[in-house]
Amino acid sequence: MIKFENVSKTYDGNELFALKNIQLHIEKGEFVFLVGPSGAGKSTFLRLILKDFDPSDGKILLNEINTKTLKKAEVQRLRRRMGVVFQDFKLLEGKTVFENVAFAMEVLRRDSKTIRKRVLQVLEIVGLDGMAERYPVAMSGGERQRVAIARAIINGPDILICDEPTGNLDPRTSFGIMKLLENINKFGTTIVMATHDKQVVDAFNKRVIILDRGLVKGDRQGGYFY
Amino acid sequence: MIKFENVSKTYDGNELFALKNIQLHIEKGEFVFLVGPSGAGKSTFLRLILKDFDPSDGKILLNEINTKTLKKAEVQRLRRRMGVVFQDFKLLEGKTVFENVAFAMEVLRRDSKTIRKRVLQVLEIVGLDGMAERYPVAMSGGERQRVAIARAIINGPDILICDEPTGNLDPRTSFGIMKLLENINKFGTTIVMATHDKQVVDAFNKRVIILDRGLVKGDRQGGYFY
Amino acid sequence: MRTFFNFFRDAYHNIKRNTLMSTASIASVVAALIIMGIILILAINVNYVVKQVEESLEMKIYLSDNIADERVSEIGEFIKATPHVATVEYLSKEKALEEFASWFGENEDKLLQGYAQNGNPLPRSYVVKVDDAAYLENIYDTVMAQEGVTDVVYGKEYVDVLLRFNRAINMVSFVIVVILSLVSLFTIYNTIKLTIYARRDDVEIMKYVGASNAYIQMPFIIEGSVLGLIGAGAAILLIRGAYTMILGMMQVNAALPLSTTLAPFGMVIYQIAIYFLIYGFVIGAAGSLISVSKFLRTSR
Amino acid sequence: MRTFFNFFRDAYHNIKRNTLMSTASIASVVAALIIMGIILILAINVNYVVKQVEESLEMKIYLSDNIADERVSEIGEFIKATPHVATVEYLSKEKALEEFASWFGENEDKLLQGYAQNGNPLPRSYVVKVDDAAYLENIYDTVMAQEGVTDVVYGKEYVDVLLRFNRAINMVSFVIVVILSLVSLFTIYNTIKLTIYARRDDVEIMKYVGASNAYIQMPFIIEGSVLGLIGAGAAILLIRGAYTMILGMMQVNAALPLSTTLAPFGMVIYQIAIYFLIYGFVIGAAGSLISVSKFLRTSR
Ligand SMILES: Nc1ncnc2c1ncn2[C@@H]1O[C@H](COP(=O)(O)OP(=O)(O)OP(=O)(O)O)[C@@H](O)[C@H]1O
Ligand SMILES: Nc1ncnc2c1ncn2[C@@H]1O[C@H](COP(=O)(O)OP(=O)(O)OP(=O)(O)O)[C@@H](O)[C@H]1O
Ligand SMILES: [Mg+2]
Ligand SMILES: [Mg+2]
Repeated sequence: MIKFENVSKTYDGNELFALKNIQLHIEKGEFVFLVGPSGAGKSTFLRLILKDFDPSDGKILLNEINTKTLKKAEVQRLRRRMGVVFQDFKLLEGKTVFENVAFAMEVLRRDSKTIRKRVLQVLEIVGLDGMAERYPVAMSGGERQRVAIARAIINGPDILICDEPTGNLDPRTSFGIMKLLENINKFGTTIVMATHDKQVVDAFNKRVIILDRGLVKGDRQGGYFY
Repeated sequence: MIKFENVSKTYDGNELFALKNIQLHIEKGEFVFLVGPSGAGKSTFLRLILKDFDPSDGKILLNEINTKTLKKAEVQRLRRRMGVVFQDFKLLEGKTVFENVAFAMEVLRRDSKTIRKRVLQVLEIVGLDGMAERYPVAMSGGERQRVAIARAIINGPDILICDEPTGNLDPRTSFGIMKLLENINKFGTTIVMATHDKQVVDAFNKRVIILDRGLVKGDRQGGYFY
Repeated sequence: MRTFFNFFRDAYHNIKRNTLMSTASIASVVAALIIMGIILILAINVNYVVKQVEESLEMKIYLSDNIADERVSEIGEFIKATPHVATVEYLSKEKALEEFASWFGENEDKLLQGYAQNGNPLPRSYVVKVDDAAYLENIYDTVMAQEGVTDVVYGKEYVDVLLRFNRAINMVSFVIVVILSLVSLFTIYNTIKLTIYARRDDVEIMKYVGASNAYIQMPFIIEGSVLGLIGAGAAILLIRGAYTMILGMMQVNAALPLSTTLAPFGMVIYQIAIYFLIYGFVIGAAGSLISVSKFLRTSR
Repeated sequence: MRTFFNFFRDAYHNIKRNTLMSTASIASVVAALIIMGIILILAINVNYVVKQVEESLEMKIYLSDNIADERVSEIGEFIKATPHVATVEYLSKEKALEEFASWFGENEDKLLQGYAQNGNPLPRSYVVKVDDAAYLENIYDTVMAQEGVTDVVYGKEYVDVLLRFNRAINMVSFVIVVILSLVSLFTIYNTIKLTIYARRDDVEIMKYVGASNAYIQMPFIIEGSVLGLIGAGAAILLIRGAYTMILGMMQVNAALPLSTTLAPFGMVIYQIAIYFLIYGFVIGAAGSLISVSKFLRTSR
């Protein structure tokens, strides 16, 4: 489903490789942890899948389609089938929690009754019941992170990309969220998740890709070995 | 040094208590972990020390002075003797890493040669050597977090307040940063640090204050018991 | 289905939430329209005054004493038939003398006496008014060519200065209108750009969720046009107020002949109002569309 | 020690980095100054033209035929001594008749003949020019009271209209200047507010580090004044360009008498320039100071 073919990425004004010659294949329905030290290239890896930018070299195939060749409208359609939790959350500060989550569904042109029902459901699942009308500024770090998670999962995406989705959560809440993601994964969603959380990686026996300074340093089953 | 006397805090538009009747004393030179679930009131606790806002009820004494009575200029002087790492980093996006760290020293009117030397030193300590001229947007999550840490410690503050300073760092880097903080603490800086990182709390045998829904649920030595 | 209602609700909320941004946008529309309104009203007023002056201009056509009365009427008919001639009045020798003599106070009798003995030296004439001073020279040429016409007098220098003045005013105000329009447009465009810049994160996030360009642009465009309309409304009220105030001041200061020339605008303001609303709407919508589209193109 | 140099370096970097914000601020200063510049130049030009018209006005003072020549010179001296009288010219009976007769084409001889027999009916007169049309009425009253003066003629209606017109123009342009100045000030203030709003995070962060208000304000103030100066410079160049262009257009279109009345501003522009630079500096610095101080007060 997600194929990295000899992918390299360098940023403007930074001669170092954020990623270098990555050769990888993530199957449909897989749950993959992406681990590695700070600055290893994890976020870069995820943003490439999202086509936030194109690789400097090599190509990325999503369902055998080179993402580089996608037109604007196709990128939009692709993203509607993806859910993303960003490392810095990226919430709309001017909208309430409800609106923040709802607008991901509005983009799919769902009717407002369905939207209302589903949003409240999902907010409850991530433990934010009763906070629908709050604005992001009026929330704690972990609460904001959960809004981002709710938005990412609400459309039942084909691919779920999570960048440190539990970085601001206590172990118990983290565990709950991980269970939720595992469940979503069981219903067919492919999940790629960058994390530093040793406890989480150790507890869920999944494929672990280890990045270090832009290189794949390991790719095996279970355990935070970095 | 830091005394909470029956402190309560509610936010506008939120009838729940973020903190309720907190009674606490943190001695000079202590190293305190603040743990608890998401939304427990940890960030609120830290922001009260910083006099980001005043308590709704009760009072906070810093060196026996009620922070509520402080005048603007006194608050400024107080903050210059404090270092803060925010949960969302709060870096100046328009300034380079160097400038971000340097300006905390400029506020103290140090001469530019001293500033230059010291900033580069501190950046090396947090593992960001060679990134001085980068802008925050061009950095990974963990790298930004370390800029924030560098800025917080550069003036050798009396009090160091850290809100999840290792949330975006891999275990190894986290450990390095924790060692650094422990060192700073040994030279007399009082440290109050909110964290979710069980590994960290368990590894460093410090006083642990457990918050839950605005209440102190525990206050003991060592271990992430929440 | 996301309905238009939602977009409007969002626009309403956004305007309320971003008071600063909204005021700034409205302010720049108001500023632009006030400037244009003032220039418009001034230009119309100046043209109005100039027109009045033009219409009061007289041309005198002196006739030879040696032509028959038939020829005199013939020339009268000819003048009447000349284009742009508004009114024609005949002045007989006697009438001319009377008028002329009345200029001299104590010497009037002496003067009339002189003429009674020597014959009236004043010629017959036609007094002509035109509807457009620009044609005076043409008329001069045609009439002068008529047999029996000895002289045509119309204060050529005065008319020339007036026409040039008029042309200069038109040109200067045209240049000013163009410059100020550009200035105001630029200001509005800048303000909208700033407000969208301040919300660039919103746009970015929407793109990440796969929102179509139309979906992203729509709220900005609606918001822009609503702000533009509000600005236009405010400008209309302000201009009306200022206009009324100026009229009031003029009536207090003196019974000016000018105050009457301003009056008809009590009506014109309603015509201006419609253009203003259209302008506000278009500039708001188009400004937002251009800014946000540009932003969409340049960002990923 | 943080030196002033650092502040300027920061201002320079900020201006370069925030191109959008900087352009917007500069643009609104330019807009304001262009508007004021145009109004200023227009007002000065109108006054200039009105002055010229006023100075060309003539007042005729007719003298009785029954007074001695000594009295005539006496009156002449008196007129010369009257305030605001610029020039006085004596017109003898013969000269008056000559001038008068020259108005009649083919009947000139007949006319002169008539007078030769009946005595010259035209009175002696003084032709007076004044330096300010507003005093014509005063002068009329004083001179009219002199013995031997039969009549004083100066186109009262014409002068009245002119004076009222002048007063109206002054009043209208004063109102317009006030309105437009407020509009421009508001725009500039808004723009600066927007740019500071866009950097509110910076201010917040600086406060967390314990920066003093002065430290926080300084870069904004320096930046604001630099932007104001740049804007003023741009406005000066633009107005000079436009002015030159208009002069050029006028010379192409026709040898206008007006183009000469515009000329002196080639000099005046340098005076305007100084005021503009001061204005840009002050408005930029003060606008920034007010906005950022307000922001500092309202935020924690
Ligand atoms: N926009 C950019 N311009 C230049 N360099 C960049 C940019 N973004 C990231 N980098 C660099 O690329 C490298 C990889 O960054 P990336 O964000 O992928 O790391 P990461 O694995 O997500 O780290 P973390 O765990 O700290 O979030 C880092 O060294 C970073 O400094
Ligand atoms: N500005 C605000 N307005 C209203 N409620 C707020 C505001 N800030 C925080 N809260 C609420 O106060 C409670 C405590 O927030 P706080 O940020 O202190 O939690 P925290 O312990 O830091 O959580 P986390 O670990 O998720 O960062 C939360 O329930 C939060 O929703
Ligand atoms: Mg990252
Ligand atoms: Mg927190």
